[in-house]
Amino acid sequence: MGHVPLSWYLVLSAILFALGVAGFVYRKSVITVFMSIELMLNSVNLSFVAFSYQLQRIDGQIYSFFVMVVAAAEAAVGLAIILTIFKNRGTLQIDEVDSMKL
Amino acid sequence: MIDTVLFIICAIVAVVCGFNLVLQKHPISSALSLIGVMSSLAVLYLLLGAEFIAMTQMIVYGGAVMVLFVFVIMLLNAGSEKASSKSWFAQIAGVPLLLAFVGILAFLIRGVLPPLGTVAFGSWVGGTAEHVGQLLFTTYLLPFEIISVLILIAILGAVVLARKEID
Amino acid sequence: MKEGYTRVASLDADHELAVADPSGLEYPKPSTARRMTLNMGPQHPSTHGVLRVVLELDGETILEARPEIGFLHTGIEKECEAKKYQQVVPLTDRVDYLSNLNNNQCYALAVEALLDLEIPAFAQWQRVMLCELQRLSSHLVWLGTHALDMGAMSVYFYCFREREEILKIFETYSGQRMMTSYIRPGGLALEPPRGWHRAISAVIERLARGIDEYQNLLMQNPIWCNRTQGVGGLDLDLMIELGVTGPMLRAAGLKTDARKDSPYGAYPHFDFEIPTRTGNDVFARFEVRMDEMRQSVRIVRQALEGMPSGAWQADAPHILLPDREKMKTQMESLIYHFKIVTEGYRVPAGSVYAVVESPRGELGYYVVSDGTAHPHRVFMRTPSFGNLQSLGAMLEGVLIADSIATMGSMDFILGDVDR
Amino acid sequence: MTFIIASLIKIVIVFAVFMTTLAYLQWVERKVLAHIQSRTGPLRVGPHGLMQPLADVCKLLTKEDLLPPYVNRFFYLLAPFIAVCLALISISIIPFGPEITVFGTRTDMQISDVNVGILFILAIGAVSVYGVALAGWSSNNKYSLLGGLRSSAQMISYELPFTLVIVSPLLLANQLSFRGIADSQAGYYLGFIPRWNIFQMPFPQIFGFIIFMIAGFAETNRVPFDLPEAENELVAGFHTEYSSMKFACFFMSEYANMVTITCVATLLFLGAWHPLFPAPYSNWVPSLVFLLAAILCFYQLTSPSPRRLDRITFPIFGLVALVLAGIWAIPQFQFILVPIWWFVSKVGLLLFTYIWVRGTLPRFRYDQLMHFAWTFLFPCALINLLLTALLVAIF
Amino acid sequence: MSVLPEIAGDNAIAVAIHEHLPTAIVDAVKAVDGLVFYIDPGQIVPVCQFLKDGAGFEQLMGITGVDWWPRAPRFEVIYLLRSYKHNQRLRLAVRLPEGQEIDSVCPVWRGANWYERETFDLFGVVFRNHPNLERIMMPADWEGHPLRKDYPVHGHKYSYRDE
Repeated sequence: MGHVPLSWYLVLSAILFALGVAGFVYRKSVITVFMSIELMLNSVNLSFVAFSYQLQRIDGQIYSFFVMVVAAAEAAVGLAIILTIFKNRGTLQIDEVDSMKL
Repeated sequence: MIDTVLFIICAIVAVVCGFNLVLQKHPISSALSLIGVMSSLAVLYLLLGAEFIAMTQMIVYGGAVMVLFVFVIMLLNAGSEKASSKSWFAQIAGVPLLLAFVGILAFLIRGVLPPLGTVAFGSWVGGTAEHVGQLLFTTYLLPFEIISVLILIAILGAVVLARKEID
Repeated sequence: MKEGYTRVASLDADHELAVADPSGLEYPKPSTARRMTLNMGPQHPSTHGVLRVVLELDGETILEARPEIGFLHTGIEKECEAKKYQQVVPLTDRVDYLSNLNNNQCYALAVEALLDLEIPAFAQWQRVMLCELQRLSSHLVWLGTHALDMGAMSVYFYCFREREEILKIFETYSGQRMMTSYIRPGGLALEPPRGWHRAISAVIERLARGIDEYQNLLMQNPIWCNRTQGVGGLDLDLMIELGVTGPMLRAAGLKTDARKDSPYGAYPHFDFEIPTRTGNDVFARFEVRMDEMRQSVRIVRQALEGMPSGAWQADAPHILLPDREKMKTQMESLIYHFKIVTEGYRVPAGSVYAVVESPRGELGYYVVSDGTAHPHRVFMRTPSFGNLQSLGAMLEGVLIADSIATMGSMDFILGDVDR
Repeated sequence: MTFIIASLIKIVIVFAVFMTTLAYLQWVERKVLAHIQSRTGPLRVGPHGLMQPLADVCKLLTKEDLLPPYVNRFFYLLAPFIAVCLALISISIIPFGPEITVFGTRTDMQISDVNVGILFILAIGAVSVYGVALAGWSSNNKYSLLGGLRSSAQMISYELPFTLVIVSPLLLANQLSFRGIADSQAGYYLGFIPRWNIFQMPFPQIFGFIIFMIAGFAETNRVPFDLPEAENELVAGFHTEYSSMKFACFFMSEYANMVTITCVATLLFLGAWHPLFPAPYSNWVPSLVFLLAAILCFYQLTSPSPRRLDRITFPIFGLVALVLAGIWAIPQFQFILVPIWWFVSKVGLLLFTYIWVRGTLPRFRYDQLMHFAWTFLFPCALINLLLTALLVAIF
Repeated sequence: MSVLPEIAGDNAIAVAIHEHLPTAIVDAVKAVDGLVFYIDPGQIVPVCQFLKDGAGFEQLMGITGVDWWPRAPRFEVIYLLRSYKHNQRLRLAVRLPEGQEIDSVCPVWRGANWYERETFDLFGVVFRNHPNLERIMMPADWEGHPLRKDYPVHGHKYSYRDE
């Protein structure tokens, strides 16, 4: 075993993505749900960079760069929303913040 | 040799931290786990020759996004999660479905994709700041500009949302 | 953080009423006023002793501040009642331990008024000079600690270096650096030491230079100005109503000073001014106190120049302990000594409220005598107590850092507050 | 193989020197502060208190290690570890001198040369917030929490001007590696003006340097930006609940960050190890300085000193200085020692500035600090960057 | 219509109070530093209000008590006033039997708050309508009022149970 097969990276990415999905589904705190989304984005980034290596082209890295930037913007807005929710409702439990639900 | 060891260490750290993120009850533990995932991913990026992306990962994700998360958690002093009723579907079928999902993906990667190469540390360094910058300001100039506008909008939105006189 | 925040649903009642849910669903009330209760003190570096301030915080903004005192309550007033008149003097030292001579002086004035005692001019001038030196040393401590509170570390050491010189003078005078008990009813405790004139002139010249230096060090510093200007103000009328006296009132523009308003001792013979400012903030108090130090230097210089000669004690053998030598040689002195030490001296019944200007403001001693050798009641109207009462009003709506600046500018002594 | 051995040797040397520097930096700070405040500072342990760092280390190691009952134990223990690790990591990519050949091996005076060195420093700096923030949060103490929050907000705010101002020297050097940046500052204009970045054409980075230093003060939580630990407001801020070795970790990380920041400032703006004077003269400057120090030491003997010990210690210091002057005068060693001397003396000068400022200035208020960062420092850094970019593009 | 005590007959402040509130001054005593007016306990608030608004006594320097036990009435409550406008000082006193309450002057001067708390704490004099009449010097669970003359001065009894 000299080198790592690229597929391992992709499998790792898949596992992380699945974990992100699990967190997204099972966690009840808005902030943790949000973090699970970040985890999914990260796992996708890993695939991008891995494919970029495979294809010997940087485009994949550029995409992951864009993902990061979008994630940062998303985090700023998302956390502001969370702050507002907490201010108005006094809780971060996702099933207590369901006034939009019928 | 060294990159195999590094990959295995980082992969284990990433997966353990990922599990921790899902399983921990306290948001700050989850946030810390996520930082762990991100740091190990940064090392993996380095192994894949993406120096710039690795550093950006640490600066943007580790230094900005996650600091914001931690800051907000501390500010709100968000306590541990309360266990609440989950939907019966998720409880019964969730884990098997996820396992199936990972399995299918793994099968796709191993079997369906054309054979992939191996990763040798240092064999291809395409991701230096120079390369990324070159591409970013030529081919991807338009997306770059759009995304900077997006960031501006996000900043404004965050400021508006987090203002004190929210109501 | 298990109990980090005490989450209070709302501060005011009408806000709670405003929570009307159109859907009729139950969910937790909004917590717009998420408050944190912070106990500043009794053990805290910036409360200058054992003051406890309960702060209600919103982030770093103080919504409400409740000073709580009594941690240094020593029952001095009760103790005074069990002592003879001359034994009370050392207790007065412990009240305001940074300006003990002023306390001595005030108590002495009260008892002397009850006794109707005439004090020789030399003793009076010495008292004035020492009290002004005491004011200088007290203000130096204030300046040093105030600057240290704001993070300017070096000023502290400079100020304490100068203060040390003044304390050395006190030591030569009384044998004690701080708890001098030097001014007593009837005059001074001991004859001023030889060479006092030279020693004090040397110190005062050094101080005159030092004061300008420290003022320049801080006043020309933009950070210092930003930290102090516009901070800790309170409406003058409200301050008066709350019982604030001294430099804080003068910094708000009221020209009041017990040394001028109700002159005592030898002060009418001195030429000095009452510095005032209209800034009514921490910076103005800083300026006022710096100017007061200059005036004190001026008074001490005048005292050094025009010191009259004469006795250092009143001619009242039934009140003042006789000279040691006389006691050993003269029968009469021995009898007086025996009488004073065992019985004390009787003070005519009556009451008096004597006032001096201590470095912190108006210090008053209300002494009630019932004709015995023990005071019936000694009430100390201490300036810090009144000044501290305004702290709560001053701290509303400011930042934590401002609270430090404000407390520093008030210059309270917890011994003076709690007594 | 040689690479690994050389690296190991370098790591050992750098670690040993770095740790000693940290310990003695604290001695120097106490001494300098003491002299600013007309005191004498540490005197008891060893001559002139020179053994004081050792005594401090022993004291900190043997102090009782308190674990308050209400803390979040895992994070409470993790925080000092994070702080000190990250602080120590960043020194690994700082070059201290040019490439040299020792025993036939060409090697850098640097543990490792990373292509994206500057980004690495920024990444480490960005992550090092967690040590402080976690310490503040996990201590379960309101003062600590306020300290932690203040520090995370402060670090994020000052990260921006800090990063922006770093970009300008990068533009001038067209490089991201520290070695490349350092090399780009070699040489002289008109034969005597050094091409350090603060003098570099087309746009001298003097403002950039000042902004960098100010932001550096804030990044390292030093006076006047030491709000996270403002002892007069927040008792001790985020490390209120820490004692013994855990406290020492925070203490050490603060000093390590200070050293790193000054090293980076030297590399980016002050021309790294490139001397102020052109080559033949600059080689003799160290010897001259040591000679001067020796003369001063011996001269001190002529005036009666209040301390008896000085009669013994001053000649010893003089002798040491003489020996050093001799070593630096040996031409065979000069190619290694002279660049290091220049680098260390620049870093030392900046560190002295840190200490000097601490002895002089009062502390900012929290909102003033934020205001300063966003309304003054940030625009200044931005303008500096724009001007540099414009001028670099034109010329 | 009560008459002003003879000794205070030519005192401008006393005359002014007397005109405004004829029954307020019940006695006057000459102390070393001027006259002390004894006020009817029920009228202390109007008198203080008048002195503050009408006679320019802007500041309350302090409130304290004197315990004359075993004499009756037992307590004297002393009010120390200060006028900056006229540069005057004034001392009011109220004789108070044990157990009788007195109105708080907090509505007149906010600064009376702590002084009244202190007097309550140390003497046990109760001030009606005080916003926050709690112990200020002694611990909250302290028993007895230390400055009373019958308070035991020997023996140990302390607790730090509260706070």
